[in-house]
Amino acid sequence: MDLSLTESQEMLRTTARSFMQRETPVDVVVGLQKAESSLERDLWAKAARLGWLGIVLPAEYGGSGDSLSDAAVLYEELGRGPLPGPFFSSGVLGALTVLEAGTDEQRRRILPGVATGETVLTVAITEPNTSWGPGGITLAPQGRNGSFVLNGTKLFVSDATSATDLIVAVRTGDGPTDVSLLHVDAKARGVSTRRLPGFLSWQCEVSFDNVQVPATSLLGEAQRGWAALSRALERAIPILCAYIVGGCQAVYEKSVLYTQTRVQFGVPIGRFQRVQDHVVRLVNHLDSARWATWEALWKLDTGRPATASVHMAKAVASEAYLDVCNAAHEVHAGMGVLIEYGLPAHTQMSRTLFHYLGDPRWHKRRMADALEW
Amino acid sequence: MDLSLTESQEMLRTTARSFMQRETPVDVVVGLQKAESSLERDLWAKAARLGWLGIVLPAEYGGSGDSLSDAAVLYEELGRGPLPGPFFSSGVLGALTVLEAGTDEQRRRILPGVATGETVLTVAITEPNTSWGPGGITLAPQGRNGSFVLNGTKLFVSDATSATDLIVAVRTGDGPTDVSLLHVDAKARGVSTRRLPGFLSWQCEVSFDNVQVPATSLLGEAQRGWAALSRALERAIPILCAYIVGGCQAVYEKSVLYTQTRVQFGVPIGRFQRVQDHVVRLVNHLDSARWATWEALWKLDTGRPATASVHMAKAVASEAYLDVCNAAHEVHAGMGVLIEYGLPAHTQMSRTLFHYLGDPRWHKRRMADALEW
Amino acid sequence: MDFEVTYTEEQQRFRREVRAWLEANVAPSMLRTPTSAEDNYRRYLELRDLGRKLGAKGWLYPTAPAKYGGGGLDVDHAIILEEEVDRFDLSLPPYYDSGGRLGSASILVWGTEEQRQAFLPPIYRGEVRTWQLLTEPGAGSDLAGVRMTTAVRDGDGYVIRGQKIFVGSDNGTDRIWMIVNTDPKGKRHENLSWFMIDASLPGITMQPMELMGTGGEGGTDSGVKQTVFFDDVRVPAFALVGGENKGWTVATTHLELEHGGGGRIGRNRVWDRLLRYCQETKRDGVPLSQQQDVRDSLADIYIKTEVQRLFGLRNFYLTYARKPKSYEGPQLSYYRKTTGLWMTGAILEAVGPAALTTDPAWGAPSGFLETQQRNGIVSVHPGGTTDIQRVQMARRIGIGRSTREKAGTVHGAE
Amino acid sequence: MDFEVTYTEEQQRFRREVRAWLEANVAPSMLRTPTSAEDNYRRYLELRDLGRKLGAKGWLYPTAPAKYGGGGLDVDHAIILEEEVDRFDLSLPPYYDSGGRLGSASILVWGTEEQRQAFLPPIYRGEVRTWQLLTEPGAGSDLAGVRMTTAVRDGDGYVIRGQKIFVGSDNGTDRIWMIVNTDPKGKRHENLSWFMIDASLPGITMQPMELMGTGGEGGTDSGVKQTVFFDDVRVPAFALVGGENKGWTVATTHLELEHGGGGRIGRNRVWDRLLRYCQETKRDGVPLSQQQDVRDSLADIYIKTEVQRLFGLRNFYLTYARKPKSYEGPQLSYYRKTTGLWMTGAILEAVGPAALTTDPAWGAPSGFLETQQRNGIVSVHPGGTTDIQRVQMARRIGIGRSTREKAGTVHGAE
Repeated sequence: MDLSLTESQEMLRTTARSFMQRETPVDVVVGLQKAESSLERDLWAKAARLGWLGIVLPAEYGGSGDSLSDAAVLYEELGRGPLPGPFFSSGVLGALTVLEAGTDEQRRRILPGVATGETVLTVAITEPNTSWGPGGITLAPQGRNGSFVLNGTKLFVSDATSATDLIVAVRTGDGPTDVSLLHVDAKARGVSTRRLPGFLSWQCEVSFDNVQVPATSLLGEAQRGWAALSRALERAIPILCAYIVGGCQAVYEKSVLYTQTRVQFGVPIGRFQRVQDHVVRLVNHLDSARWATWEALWKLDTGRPATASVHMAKAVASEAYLDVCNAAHEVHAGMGVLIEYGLPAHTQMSRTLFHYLGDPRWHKRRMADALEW
Repeated sequence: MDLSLTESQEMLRTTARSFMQRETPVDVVVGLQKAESSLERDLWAKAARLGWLGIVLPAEYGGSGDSLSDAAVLYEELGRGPLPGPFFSSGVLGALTVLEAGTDEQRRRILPGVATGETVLTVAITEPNTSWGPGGITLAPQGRNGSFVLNGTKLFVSDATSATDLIVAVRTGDGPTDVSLLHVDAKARGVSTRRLPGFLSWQCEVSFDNVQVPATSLLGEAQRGWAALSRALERAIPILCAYIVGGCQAVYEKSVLYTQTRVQFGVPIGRFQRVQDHVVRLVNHLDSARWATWEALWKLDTGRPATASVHMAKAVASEAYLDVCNAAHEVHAGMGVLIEYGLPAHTQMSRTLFHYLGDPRWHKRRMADALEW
Repeated sequence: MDFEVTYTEEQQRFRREVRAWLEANVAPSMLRTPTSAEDNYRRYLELRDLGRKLGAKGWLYPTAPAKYGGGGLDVDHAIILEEEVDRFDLSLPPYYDSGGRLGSASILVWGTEEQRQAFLPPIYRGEVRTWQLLTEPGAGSDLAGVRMTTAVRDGDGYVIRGQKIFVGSDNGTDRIWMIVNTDPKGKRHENLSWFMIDASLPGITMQPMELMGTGGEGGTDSGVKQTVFFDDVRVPAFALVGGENKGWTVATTHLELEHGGGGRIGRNRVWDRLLRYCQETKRDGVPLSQQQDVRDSLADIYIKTEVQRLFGLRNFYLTYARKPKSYEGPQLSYYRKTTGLWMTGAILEAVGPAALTTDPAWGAPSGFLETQQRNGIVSVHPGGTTDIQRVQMARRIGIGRSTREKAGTVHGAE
Repeated sequence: MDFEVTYTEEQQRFRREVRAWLEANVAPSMLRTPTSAEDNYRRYLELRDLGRKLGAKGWLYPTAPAKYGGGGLDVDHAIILEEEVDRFDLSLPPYYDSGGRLGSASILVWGTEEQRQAFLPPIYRGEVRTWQLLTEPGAGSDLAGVRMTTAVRDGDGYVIRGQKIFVGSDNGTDRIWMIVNTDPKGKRHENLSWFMIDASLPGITMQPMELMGTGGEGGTDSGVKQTVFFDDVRVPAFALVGGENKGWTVATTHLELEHGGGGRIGRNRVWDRLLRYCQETKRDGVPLSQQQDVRDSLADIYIKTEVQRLFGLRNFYLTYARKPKSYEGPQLSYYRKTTGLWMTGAILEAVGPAALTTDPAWGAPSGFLETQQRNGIVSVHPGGTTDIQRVQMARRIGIGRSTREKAGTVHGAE
């Protein structure tokens, strides 16, 4: 048994943390919030040079062949920002989806560009019904001259406004999981993307208006898309959870510091049991998310059955981040709602990720199924 | 608008409270806990003389013809004990069920005895499936020579071990609400009752082994039993809620007194915000239950549609009492679990009444139905 | 008990009169979501105009004494007015007027007769809008710790300097109702004073703060509060209300009202719109309101809003029947704040990410759910955090301190 | 990271040895629910006998130093032992031995060599059972406030008088591990001392307290704790551990362990039985576990027990890898206690009133759910209330006090 990071993971953490401190202090993160695209060119290029964009990819596809746990160490640091940008959408979920679904030719064609950052992927799954199950996928392409024609909408697609390539889950049969994955050029005629406005982070609408997609854009085989996507999700979700854990950790540190330095009634507010209790609630969530996430990662990296653990991790992490931010707002009162202070960026991200890739109820029910109760 | 009690209600409250203080101090309530029957003869006789057993009955059936709100004032005081005994089972739910379901002849035959205390009713509804809906009633009598023959079990029947007469809900048809009510002598051959052991208060098993019930024992008409029972429940439940409110109030007062007098770390423990917060949680539950209950009573007494309010009151009160006791245990720590201190009697009652006549989930769903969402 | 006001025929006539007047004077466009900063300002001016018309009829502050320009109406008529205004999704006043509501109540209790005559009529008639200025960078929950903003006696007036934050909303104010320190070396609770001053005095400048939301009163979700700077602002001595260094006493009235002591009748607007949204929005062909998970969430949300309504009704009754109160004011405030925060999660779970977007196609109408998601968090703090409400509750319950604390006086001279 | 112990072939052999031994030595009847007080006592004697047999093999306190009679086993072997014992629904020791567990750990850190040699072997070998005596009528959460029970130096020993409550379980004890006041006029935290004494000394009497439940450690749900009276009990000076008036220092070790600092591996027994019960119990023909509402409750319960397991595992790792700890001990304790209390409601809602009865026909097997309903409440208090756990967490996080508090030492001489 060993619950500490490896030496190389500690190094990665140190590198990532100092990069973040240098390149993305709070004012940078806050400044990015209003941009239509979450991708900041300069940051993206630097991240590519550090090998972060191909961290989950094997060396043969231009990646660094690191374990999921290694990637999680990085994403925990990114989550501290919370650093926006399609890091996860492209470098993790997109990359793993192509890896799981694509033919070897497709992998070799698409993935090296993902690692270099030239290609920016996002995976478009949900539709206006907002369901994360295969039943929620109703966008059905019509066949025409051996190619597909897409008409319809994908909703709450992460980072679509910065993507160069979309992986679109489409319905190609009547069976419950008759889903295929299409690789669509984001600049193809008829594709439009826009960031949805409001209290959420780069969740986008993607519209398809008579979009012609060549037959060769079918990733792997038809009808096998859902199985491939499920495998990719199972590996990607714990990395998203690590991002959330990083967010919780940053909010925790902010909150502890505030209780130690903010003076009211003549003493630091941390002296008040009520304020302490907000922090206690916060740290309990943080640690719940952390250890559920790391156990899932460990199971995946060691080839153990991990499905139930992954579902549990996402349920726990989603609930944790939401309430961690609530607790932090109670600690900070008015100060916490100042945009420039940086807490609202986490709050907004926590709401976004509550639902993204499945909300707690969804994952709890899938967990129960996986445990075969 | 007037949210205060009437003068006569204030008088009833004073009478009831001083009766309780004199006749049923904590050691008496605690002493009664282990008895197989919840009925204490001497108390019962005194309550009958005070007119408490017929408080919801019209004068023509030997009652005092008081409003439901009046009865609620009384039951709030009884709940402070919490005073055990079939007061509610017989004097409220039993009485109202006979009133709603019975023919006038049956009412005249049964109800005066209820008011004098000679007859002790209980209504047997739930079965091993523990459902409070009509679908849960599966005990089906066989007809033989114009009478009914009962074989089976009713479960979690309140105060059955002290009842002289049982009102038994039985299935007499295949329609969802094809339920009839039988008036069964608790001493009839083949009827046996026993108090279920454990962390609950006088919830009993009632077994029927070839019990012969004459046809005249059918209350009112066949198949109309569920409708009558529903009307009785709608009027009885808020009085049970008032009993719960009284329990919450007593636990609140105990807790406030304890925080004021218990000294730890050199100060009364009420100085600690964490302890205060248990009390705050407690009083919020108490007041939620109180006002939800009283609004439902007001609607019933003034002839307004009250179904949704009644369901809400029971849901709120059930949750309140449970968590009020939890909060009180946190305030009292070790002292609170001493049987002789009296808090455990409330805790046990709160668990019992959580489910009795429908748990919060059940009532919330019926409330939503009643509101026609 | 009686949970409803029983209206006389005369009162029902009054209701019809009010309704007809509102129908004639409230343009639906007043309730629009502004499309730009200019439009926001235009809308504000329309609402101020409506306020003046209401004020002229005594309906802006209906229960305020008629002799100072208020409506002088009894509580039953006031309820009718509130109910009718509520039908239009408006409150009284129909714009952010925190200093008007709370300042006027305080002046009624603690002001001199001259001050009442001078300060109250413009407020009650809707001629002026007033913001309250309490919080400072170093004094939030600890209002008694106000120290940064001071007023120093100078001849026939005072000179104010310092800084207040989290003030007002947008589009400026006419008057300022503020608490300052008048004795920096004085004892806690014996060194504060209240002033009612003109917002246009030289030396006052404002700078907007960008916030996650405002959590403000009815309708003003501008997302903006102000930082207000005072650079040697001269004010007349007459502006001092309640006496020098007597500010904490005045604050007890102010805070009791702000903490929910006054009670409230009327429905929860978010609830009504949420239910309608869930009934009208179908997913996979089924209305949200017919899906069991959503239904269960709705039931929980409904119950909390009902309990909040009942607490508000109780406080309203206790206030106007002049019954003694103890913890009920801060209890309502605590319940409202914690329920609002809890509802953010419950709604997000029930409705999904559509609750987060203001998008006309995919969000809820006028983005009202998105507003709730923000304001449910932000509202936890203004007017005393949930922690402070619990401090108050505990003191009034009689635990935590050797003596039980009383609720502040909310009834003034009439 | 690695969340599992990787066992060597030698260790797997050890596991087989342990399992075979337990199968030969643990009679199923030891796990019976006693049918009477006599039967309860007989069962206790059987468990004590099992304890002695385990002790003789060094398996009762497996990681305790061999030179004092412990097992001297490394942590991997200890885990194997715990896991195997757990398979039999037993713990180590298989009876209530709080003073043995916590007293021996404290003596290992703070006792003299002579005291270790004298006190530890009988504990580790299972020859004696020891109860801890901490709480007094006036000192519960405030352990440093112990004042009623005093020890006064008298010649070559001490004379103890006073009273302790909430002690032990049923069937008596051999030894007593207790904290007393040795300087009634001394400063707080500088006036306490610990004693390890014989329970049979003249002047010690016990009287059972009737409780709602005991919330005790594995298996002893007797519903009884004792009040223990000390009437001028003479004890030798040798019984004083850690030095006169140094008791608070010793307590930091004791409390760190009691507050969860040691960690724990192993599954949650209530969970396993609850799931099995829900799978095997049908209502209206459908297993409870197949009903969506119950399934949702089960998922919530499962997740909390999993998080608790992970916290326990983490603390276990930190302890045995000798990594620094801060708030993790009291966090585990707080989480376990609040989860247990929360579970009472979740189970009651999921299972209904069947959770409340011990009835063989209508309740859960052996009334284990009824026991949880009681003990989930009662367990919130012993070993520090949830409030006290939060005090500890806050101090160790470094808020609330000017200096961050450290976790107590839990490693002794080896």
